[in-house]
Amino acid sequence: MITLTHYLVLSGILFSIGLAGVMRRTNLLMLFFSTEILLNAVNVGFVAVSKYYGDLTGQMFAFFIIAVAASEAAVGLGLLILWYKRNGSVDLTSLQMMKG
Amino acid sequence: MEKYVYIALFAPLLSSLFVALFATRPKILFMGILASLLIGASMISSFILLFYVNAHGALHVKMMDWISAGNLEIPFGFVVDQVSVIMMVTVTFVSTIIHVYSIGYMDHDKSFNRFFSYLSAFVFSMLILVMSDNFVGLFIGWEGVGLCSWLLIGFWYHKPSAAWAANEAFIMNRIADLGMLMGLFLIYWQIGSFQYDIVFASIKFLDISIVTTIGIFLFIGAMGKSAQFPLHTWLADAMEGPTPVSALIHAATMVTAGVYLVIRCGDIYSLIPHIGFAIASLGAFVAVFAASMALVNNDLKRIIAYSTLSQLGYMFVAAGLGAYWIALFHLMTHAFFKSLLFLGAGNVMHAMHDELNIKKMGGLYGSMKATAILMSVASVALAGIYPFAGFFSKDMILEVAFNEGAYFLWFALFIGAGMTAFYSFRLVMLVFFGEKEHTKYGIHPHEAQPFVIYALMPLGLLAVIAGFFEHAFRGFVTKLLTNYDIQIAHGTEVLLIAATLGIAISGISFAIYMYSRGGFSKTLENRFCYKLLINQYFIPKLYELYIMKPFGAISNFLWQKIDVKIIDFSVDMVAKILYTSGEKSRKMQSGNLSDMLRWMVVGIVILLAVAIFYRPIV
Amino acid sequence: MELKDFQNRNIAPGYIFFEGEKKPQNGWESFKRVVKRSIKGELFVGLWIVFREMIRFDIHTIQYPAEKIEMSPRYRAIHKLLRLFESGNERCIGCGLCEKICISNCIRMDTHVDEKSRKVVSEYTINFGRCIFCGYCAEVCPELAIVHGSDYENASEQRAHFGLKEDMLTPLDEFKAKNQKEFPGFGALSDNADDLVKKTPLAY
Amino acid sequence: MNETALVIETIIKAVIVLSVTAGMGAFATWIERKVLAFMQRRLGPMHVGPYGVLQLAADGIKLFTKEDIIPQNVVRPIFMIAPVIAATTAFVAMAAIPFFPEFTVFGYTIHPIVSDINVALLYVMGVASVGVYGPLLAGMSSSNKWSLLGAARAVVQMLSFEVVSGLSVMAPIMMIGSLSLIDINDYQSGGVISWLIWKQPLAFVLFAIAGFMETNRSPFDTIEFEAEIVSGYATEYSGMRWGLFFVGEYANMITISVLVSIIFMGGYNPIWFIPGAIVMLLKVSFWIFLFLWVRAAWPHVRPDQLMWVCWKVLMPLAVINVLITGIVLV
Amino acid sequence: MYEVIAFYIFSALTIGLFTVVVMSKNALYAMSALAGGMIFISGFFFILGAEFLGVVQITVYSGAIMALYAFGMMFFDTTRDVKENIRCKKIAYTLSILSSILLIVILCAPLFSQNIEALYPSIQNAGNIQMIGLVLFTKYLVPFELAAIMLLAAMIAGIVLASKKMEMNLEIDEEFEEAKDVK
Repeated sequence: MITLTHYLVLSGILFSIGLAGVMRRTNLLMLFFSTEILLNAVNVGFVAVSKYYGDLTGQMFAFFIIAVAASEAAVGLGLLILWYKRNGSVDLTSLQMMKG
Repeated sequence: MEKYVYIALFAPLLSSLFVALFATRPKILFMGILASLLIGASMISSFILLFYVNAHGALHVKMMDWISAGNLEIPFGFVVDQVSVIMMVTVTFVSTIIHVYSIGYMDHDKSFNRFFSYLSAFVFSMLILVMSDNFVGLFIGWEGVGLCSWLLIGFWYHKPSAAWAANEAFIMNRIADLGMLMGLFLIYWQIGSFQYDIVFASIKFLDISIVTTIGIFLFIGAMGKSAQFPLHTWLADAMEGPTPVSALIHAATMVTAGVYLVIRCGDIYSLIPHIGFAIASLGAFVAVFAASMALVNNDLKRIIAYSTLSQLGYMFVAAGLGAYWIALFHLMTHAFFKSLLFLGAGNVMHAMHDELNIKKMGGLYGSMKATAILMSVASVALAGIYPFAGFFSKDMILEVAFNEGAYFLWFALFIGAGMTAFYSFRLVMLVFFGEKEHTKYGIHPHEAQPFVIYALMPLGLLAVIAGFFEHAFRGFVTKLLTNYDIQIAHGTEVLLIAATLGIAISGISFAIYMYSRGGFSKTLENRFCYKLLINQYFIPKLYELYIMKPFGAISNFLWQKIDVKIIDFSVDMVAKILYTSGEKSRKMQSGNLSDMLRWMVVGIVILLAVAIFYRPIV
Repeated sequence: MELKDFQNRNIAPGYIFFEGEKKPQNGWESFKRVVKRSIKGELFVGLWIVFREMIRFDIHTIQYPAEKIEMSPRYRAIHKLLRLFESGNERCIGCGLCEKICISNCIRMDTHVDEKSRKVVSEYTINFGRCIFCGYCAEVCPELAIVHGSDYENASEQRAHFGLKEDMLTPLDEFKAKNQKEFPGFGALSDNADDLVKKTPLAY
Repeated sequence: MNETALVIETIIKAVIVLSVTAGMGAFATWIERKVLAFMQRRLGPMHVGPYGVLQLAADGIKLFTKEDIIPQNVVRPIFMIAPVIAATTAFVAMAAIPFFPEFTVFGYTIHPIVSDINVALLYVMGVASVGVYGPLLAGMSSSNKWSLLGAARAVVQMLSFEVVSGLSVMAPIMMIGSLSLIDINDYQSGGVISWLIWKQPLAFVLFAIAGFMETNRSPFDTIEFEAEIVSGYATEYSGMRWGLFFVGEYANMITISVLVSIIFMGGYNPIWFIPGAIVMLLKVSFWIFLFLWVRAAWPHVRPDQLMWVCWKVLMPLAVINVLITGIVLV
Repeated sequence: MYEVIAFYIFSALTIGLFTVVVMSKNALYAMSALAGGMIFISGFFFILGAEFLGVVQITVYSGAIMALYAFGMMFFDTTRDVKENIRCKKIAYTLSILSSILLIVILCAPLFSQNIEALYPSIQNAGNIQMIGLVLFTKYLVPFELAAIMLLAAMIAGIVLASKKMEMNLEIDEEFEEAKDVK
């Protein structure tokens, strides 16, 4: 029988994969991909909790996370396009203005 | 009637703030006139209040709630009762005259406007002090006058001596204020309120030792403000300020705040007569002690300052022995003739081009008759010759001392009265009569402007006639203060008065006699007692030697060893550690998002580890 | 001639100009245009037309390998070399005009003088990879020797097919069977050519 | 055991649906060629089999036996999988569509729907939106500019028209109150009068247009328009992989036809004496015919015109329709 | 049983696909793997009875967001290999593995007490959509509206950002860059 723990562990593993991607990738588009993985991992956890506690709040949260992800994609891509037009690259190494 | 209270209180503030706007500008005569007019308005209001209080009794005004925190509730309230209205009248009256006088005196000063701003601010603070219906307001006024005093003593701040004197006065007052604050805290701790009426109503139910402690602490505050014995040195040094300041602050008003405090807290001190007696003893000591220093001093203003000290001693004797109305009466009369004396001295100084040494004066009567007459009148009043004002008040204090059976105190005051008469006339003789020493220094004295003289006239008049208001005053004031009756047999009383008058007159005659003949011989100056007196009993030296120097040494040690080597070092160490760690960890801020994300994940890992391994101790 | 007339000099006098509808200037106008067109049902007219054609079932398809279209006589397909009706000899006299006029330069001929001292074509090829079937060769030929045929199915495995003299020349057996027809197409004699010929006496 | 039975039943249904629609899709290619030919006064395929019916078999044989060319610079796995995605999404969408009324065989009631989920309509549209990945991945993996352009157009087109289709279908959903296609069908069981097409004509038109759009059929076949971008995303494809795209397109057509029939045209409810299954078949046939008909009749639209119409005409209309429906309902 | 099978299959697939997303050098692989992963995640939602969310996941994530990213990839010319100079991979992997282990330890620990009560208990005899509708338009109405406004704002922002001076190349002047470097 699949229990909540199964789903949460899956969610944790997916989250770690996302973290690895976030740390490893230097292309900003790939970073966005990794971020989506993170969000999805969390969504799985939320929905599982929602199901196993018979409470819709988790689903609601997942719902809003999807909305946030959509906004993030729209704005983020717009910014990336601006940056690409300006710099001809979407690599992180071109984004080091905040160097301390 | 409330509006007169507000006019009396806020006209000086308005004057101060308005004039302060032009403080850095060159002299504007209008500012002086305006300030005088506003203070005059305040004085008129005070007089109206005086008549109102006389007719209807005390007036309580609550302007607004000021502090309301927890149990602490302090309103911005004012009380105009018999005591405070007397103080108000005295303060505003003297202030008005001094404002007018200052227009003439500060004529050539480049900081003319600033002076009036300070002076008005002082009046405002003083009024707050006397009008407040609670100890906190009193303390604010207390500190306000301290601040204004500091500003005014150091008015010519470019002079190092003035700056030094200002700081000295300020610091001494702070020491005393600590005592005052302790007293206030004790009151609040024990009673839970700062309102006078509540405090005085419930003070009776306190343990007598607590009341004693409160009394001592409050008196320490009064000692500082009124320059009583151990803390007296600042007053003489405060003469560095402009003469109107000396007249107003250091003779007529601020220094009497201590006396006012003791009078105000009469309900407290009447519970602890032994403390009152100690106060009286200290007052008597100071009366003689200061008078003795005045005997030999050659500085015009310092003589008067010591005289002030001495007279404050008298007031404390009266207040300490419970004769509050007498103390207040002496306070008032003293304000008149002492400010007159100071202002006359100011005229002399002007005439002598700021020369203060009385040995270098003499024979000024010829060139400044009006001043000479006024100062002579004031001196006579100070010496306590009938029918001048000083006679009535001072003589009564002597009688009080006698009445209380404190013959020793009486004797000391008696001696003091003789000394007072002597040094007053020594001053008058040396300045106005005798050889014209000043011609040696090429000074051509001239009389002050007429309006200055006219401004002094009321003071002179009051110095003469104020004593005749004794009964009216007594009737007025004792509605609030405990009455004090002198129960000495009439014969004894006459005898005492005769003795006092006698010693005063003999002091005067001795002075006139000696100085009309050219003074004492120089050999006297090598005597030990002369040296002791001219050096003010070496007290400043002692202070310097036993307090300032060790304190300086300790401070130096703390600065050099502890502050620099330990505190500064540790602070610097923190900075250095932060700086080097910042320098090292600057690499973390590579601007690379990848690195930042890695650090973020490191944080996540740490937090997760904490979540696993940390067990809160329940 | 005014300037306007000059500018429209290629336009006949009765020409009707069609301005078209005004272009929409902003979004709202284009929106209105879309709505208007939709309501007008222009689109449904198109639908109706194709549907009408479908139900009318008027099929115009020729099922080609089975059915073939009759080529018009003037159809210009693979060339033919004709023979003289009288003798059966080749009509070509080897003048070389066709070779000269060919604009795609695809005709090659070789001639020699035979024992009868007559010029005879020994080789004649047309490169059909290059020929554009313009018909100049047929037009220029003075003897009507080279003409266009109607043979359009010229798919082959070899490039050289159809282009040799042997392929184009009417075979003798065909000729004998009287299958050679006079070419009615481009450059051919008109039907009433005989009438147009001015008779001149040949006796001299 | 019940669960297992359900799984087995579902698998059988899925296989049937897959094979039937695939067959129908193939048949539809023949129909299309015939219909287009007739409309253009042609005969269409005639030679293979009677009236060329076996042409589709011939095509199938050709496609299966043709060489599967994979160009050198393509991203191989993606290139290979893209047609599969295109076809799969087309078929997967059918999982939630009821084709016929339920019927009884050997006392066993059969629902001719693979899986009756209560979000059927949303599901279908979601899967249809995933359908963009076929062209998208094909185009992006092909390393060909025409393909890339085709992919870009596919993305733009699909994303835009999903909005229109979603908004237009919103109004009927609001009226019915359910996303299940069976409920939608049952809502219109009262004869022709109860068809939603009469209540929601605007939504019907918009949804039909969006349907044309999502199937990439003419006049909205911008993503594989020969005159502009050769063959769009499918330029580099040959053989059965290309055939899969083709099958997917026809399966999509069928899906959309069924959807429109169910949502707006009364579904499989019987009319008069005609049983529901026949009615449904007729409707679907009509819709597929309409697809062909329109292709024969109407000209092609430029991509920018397409976007313009989508965002500035259709979407506002859809929103207004939803608003009006909401106001009327409330 | 089928739930178990489905769960494990989907888990394996999502983990595998997401790993491909993270590891692959080829952007196209990453993109398609991510899209696939999203769809399988929606599979989890279907298993968990959240059909609406599953469909939303497919429609929004796979249909819209990933398509947007694909568009971005076309724009950035990264349909092929991504050129990345990846530094210190080991740190990244160590950290992520560590965090995953910690997460799993936390999640497997018996932290979930039984006395958690549902705030919005599922209503009997109501489908997932009805329930979501009820909750969404009562308790979560304000967040819902806010999300709508956020989406609108994001849409406008995206359009404005991406379409601004589309015809212009925004690359910074070389001279300006040099001047900045000198500074």
